[in-house]
Amino acid sequence: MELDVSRTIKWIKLANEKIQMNKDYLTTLDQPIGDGDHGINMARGFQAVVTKLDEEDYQEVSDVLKDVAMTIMSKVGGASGPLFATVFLKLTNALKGEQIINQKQFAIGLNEAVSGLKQRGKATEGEKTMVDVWSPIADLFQTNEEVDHSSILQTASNALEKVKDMMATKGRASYFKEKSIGHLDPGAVSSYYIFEALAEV
Amino acid sequence: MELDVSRTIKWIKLANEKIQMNKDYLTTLDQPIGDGDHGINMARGFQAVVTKLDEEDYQEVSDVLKDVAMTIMSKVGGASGPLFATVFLKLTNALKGEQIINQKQFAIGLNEAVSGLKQRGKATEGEKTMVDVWSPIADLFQTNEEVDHSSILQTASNALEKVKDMMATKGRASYFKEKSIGHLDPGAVSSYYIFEALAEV
Amino acid sequence: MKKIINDPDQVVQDMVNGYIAAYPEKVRLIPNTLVLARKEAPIKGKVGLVSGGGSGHEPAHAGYVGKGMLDAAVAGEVFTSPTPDQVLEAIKAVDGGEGVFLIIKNYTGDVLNFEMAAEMAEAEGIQVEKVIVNDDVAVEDSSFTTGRRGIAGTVLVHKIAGAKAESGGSLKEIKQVADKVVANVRSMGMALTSCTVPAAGKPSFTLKEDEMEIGIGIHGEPGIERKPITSADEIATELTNRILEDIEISKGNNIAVMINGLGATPEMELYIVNEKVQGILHDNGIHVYRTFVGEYMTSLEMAGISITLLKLDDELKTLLDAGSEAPAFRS
Amino acid sequence: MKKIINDPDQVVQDMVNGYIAAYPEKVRLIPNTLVLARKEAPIKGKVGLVSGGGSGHEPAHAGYVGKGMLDAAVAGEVFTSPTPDQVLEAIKAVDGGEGVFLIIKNYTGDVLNFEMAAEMAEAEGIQVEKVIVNDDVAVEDSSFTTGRRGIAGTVLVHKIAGAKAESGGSLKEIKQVADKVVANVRSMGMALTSCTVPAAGKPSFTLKEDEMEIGIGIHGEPGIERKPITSADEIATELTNRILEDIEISKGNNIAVMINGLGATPEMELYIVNEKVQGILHDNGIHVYRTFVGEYMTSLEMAGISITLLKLDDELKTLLDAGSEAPAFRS
Ligand SMILES: Nc1ncnc2c1ncn2[C@@H]1O[C@H](COP(=O)(O)OP(=O)(O)O)[C@@H](O)[C@H]1O
Ligand SMILES: Nc1ncnc2c1ncn2[C@@H]1O[C@H](COP(=O)(O)OP(=O)(O)O)[C@@H](O)[C@H]1O
Ligand SMILES: [Mg+2]
Ligand SMILES: [Mg+2]
Ligand SMILES: [Mg+2]
Ligand SMILES: [Mg+2]
Repeated sequence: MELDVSRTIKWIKLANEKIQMNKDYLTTLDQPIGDGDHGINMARGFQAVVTKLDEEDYQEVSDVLKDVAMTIMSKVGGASGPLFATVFLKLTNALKGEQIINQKQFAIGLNEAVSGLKQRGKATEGEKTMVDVWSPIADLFQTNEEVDHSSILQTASNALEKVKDMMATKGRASYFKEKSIGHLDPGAVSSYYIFEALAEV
Repeated sequence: MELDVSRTIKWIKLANEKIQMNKDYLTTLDQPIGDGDHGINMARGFQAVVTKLDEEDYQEVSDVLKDVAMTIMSKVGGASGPLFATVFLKLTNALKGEQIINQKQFAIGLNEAVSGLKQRGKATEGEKTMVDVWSPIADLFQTNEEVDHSSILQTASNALEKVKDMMATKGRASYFKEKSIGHLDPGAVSSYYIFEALAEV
Repeated sequence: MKKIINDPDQVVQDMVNGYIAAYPEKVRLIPNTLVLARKEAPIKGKVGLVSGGGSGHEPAHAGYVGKGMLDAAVAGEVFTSPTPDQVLEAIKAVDGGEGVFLIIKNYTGDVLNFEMAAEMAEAEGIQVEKVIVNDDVAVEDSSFTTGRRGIAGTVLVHKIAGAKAESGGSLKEIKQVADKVVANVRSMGMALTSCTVPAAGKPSFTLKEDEMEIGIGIHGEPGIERKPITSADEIATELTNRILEDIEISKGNNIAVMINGLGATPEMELYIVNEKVQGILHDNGIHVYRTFVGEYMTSLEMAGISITLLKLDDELKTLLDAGSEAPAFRS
Repeated sequence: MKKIINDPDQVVQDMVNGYIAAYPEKVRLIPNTLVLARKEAPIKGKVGLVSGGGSGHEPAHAGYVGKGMLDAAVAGEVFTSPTPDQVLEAIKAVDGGEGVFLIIKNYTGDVLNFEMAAEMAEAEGIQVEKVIVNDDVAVEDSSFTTGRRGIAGTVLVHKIAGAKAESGGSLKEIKQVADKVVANVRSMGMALTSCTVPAAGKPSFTLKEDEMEIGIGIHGEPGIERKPITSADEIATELTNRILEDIEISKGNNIAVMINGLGATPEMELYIVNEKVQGILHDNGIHVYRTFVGEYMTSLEMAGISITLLKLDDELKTLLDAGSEAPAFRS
């Protein structure tokens, strides 16, 4: 797996398409154990991201990721806004200066992103949040020399499967305690779309 | 037709029974062209009337009617409260001093009642109000030596029939102008029950 | 019917008790009535102000009892004018020797019950004057019919007459200024949903998911026209224009604007409507002196709004701005 | 979805515009933001107070901007915490050199966005302090989880911290008194109906005709327990007792009571609930110093209520009574 500017832009645009397509679904997921705005937040934010990417010319992958991060930060809001902004900002910083990102570099970036995410949200694995998708994916890249598309998909969907059975202890879903078990976490699902898009570009 | 104290009390109690039985119906009639409280108002007021009548011993018909009037005045509210209070107060005054009311006396009383009602409400015949039941009944007593029960019933139900086709120009129903045509007037219907009760005692 | 109540037949009594419990230092209950009066009433040398009507319009009318506004409010049953004996008790409770002024909304029931009470009070030697508010332009103004209804504009009559009374105005002066407000205030409302009188248990009417009622009153009575829901801007335009057709408000005139929620309308929507109303007024060169946005005269849990415009002169401006300590209208 | 709006995606912008149009002499809009600030902010020598959160809670938060309360309010999208750049703009707009105090409700989103803004502001040399309000006893107070939510009690934090700031309190003193309020305020809510986020177009959850949710938040999230509707007295008792189990309020203590409507609840019902709450407190020998009944922190058009109790000492009493000119909290 390798990322250059154009492939990074394609990745984010495809992620946006998936989010727009699943906007209502993400909102529906946020209704029983949240406040019913996740799809709206993500759709608004990623639309703005794509608009921004179309306006600029990029030399470096990290420049793309920085605009992704900053646009998410100022357009998404809620809990997911600063958290997604944090992961993309950490990726940006880890990948700065490189024209083409190889898998090893991306693995390091993801690792940093997950640490930043966990620190920002004071959450760890198993608390039924987006961490439970980002963390296994980071592990996948960390522990495999050659990550192919199907393994990304496989890991992401396994992660979602597990998230469903977790009891939330962070975010809004934590208010529902045991009742959160059996529900998907909306931020985990939108994270899944991001990696599904990565697998497909 | 003759009225003594006991028959007057029976009349009012029977009217109350009919109003209680038709409370929801009267309220329903008040919904499309009014504010949906007429049944509630009348049921509350006439229940209080009966409670009052049960507490007192009466020597004269006019004493009964006075308590009916005063209780209606303080318990019904809305437009119908002062208007029904007025008719019973006018009846009271007209029949004062008599042990037994004969038809002629009752006719005079009704006449006074209708004048008072029209004056109080600034309404006349044909404006789709309770006047359109009270007035034909007063006429019936005025113009016939011997008023029997079926003629009261007949007159009252003919009056209701006509009320339906009138356009309201007084009371809340007047806000609906042409749209009030085709609806029964709730105060006319409760007036009908009062005369139906009179016909049955 | 979903309501947070105990007994449908006791809602007014329970509410009045809860109101007294909230402001024990400001209001008192006249024993054996549903009349709430200012704690310090009757105030010697001041004209007493009494308003009231059916319940279900909260904060009207008790919320307007307080220094600078009403001296007493009479609560009838839900949407039902209070009875004359109750109004009489209110009049007696606030008469400080200078007479009592009644603010009445133009409904047959309110007019009859308040007028009968006024006659009784006069028989007891209390001087009484009154104003009948009829600000609703949805209804035709005709002397052959009941005429226009009194709706949210009534609150501005409370405010201005109240300020006049507080400043020591005589019964005659209060009557004059109240008449001036009535001559210059116009309102119109609309609704997205109906409401349910607790004792009735079912809604007064029903609207389809895409329908609204234009020209709604404040008693759950249907409006003048039922049609498909339009945008906030179109609704604001329709109501404002209907008002401006009814009353001459010229370029350069000063007015007060009230955007009133009917009960279930999110305040967000009131401000969205306000933006458009202010835009229309601005485009007409009309100067908005003050704006009031909130729930002032409601219809239980009805979703909807009314718009009120009041043309101001210097006297009305001063009285509108005067202090009020009524819980529902602080200024 | 029945709403009086123009475009579901523009409701917050339209509302903010309508708000400014209503009180042009009191508030101003920080250009290119959804931040409303006191006209005269920044005020030299005074600590600036900033609050905010998702929209849909009106009159929170803009309604509390005014002399004696907030200096600025940040409006997020409906039920969505505002972004850090917006909060930063608010901080910058109200910093009069003595620092800025942030009042944050305890939601992951609000905490993260406000904290990031605070970090940015500090990087620009502005001193920032904050309080995190978590008054909702329906949620467990645990350091392993997100913990309790901030709901209507936040309004009393605005009021008291605002009075402290207005009286010239330092950032540290404001922080102290705000912490004291948070330590002594508890709330709990319930709902009869859900609400609809305009951009979502359908209700967040649905309740059957005979059901209610106990322990509801203010974002249309379902509550803690769903059960058959009981009477106003039983609801008042359940919520009040849950609060009294959570915080020690002893015989003779002075408290403030807030009965808050969630949006569609007729004010009548709030007073009915108030009567019972006051009765319970009275029976426990607790002295109610002040009562607030109305819509203070809503959830769009949700029908329901919350009850808030705040234990008072002399300092809190004085600050609670201090003057406020915020449109939604006049005293
Ligand atoms: N502390 C946290 N750490 C990581 N992710 C979190 C945390 N809290 C919430 N989230 C994620 O945020 C998502 C909710 O996002 P969103 O609905 O946009 O914001 P909000 O909860 O403020 O309405 C959750 O589904 C979860 O994945
Ligand atoms: N001016 C009037 N003259 C005679 N009867 C009237 C007048 N106005 C209203 N009514 C009667 O009162 C009835 C309505 O009574 P009710 O619903 O109890 O009072 P409200 O209209 O105040 O809610 C009408 O159906 C009508 O018969
Ligand atoms: Mg959410
Ligand atoms: Mg009626
Ligand atoms: Mg009525
Ligand atoms: Mg949210």
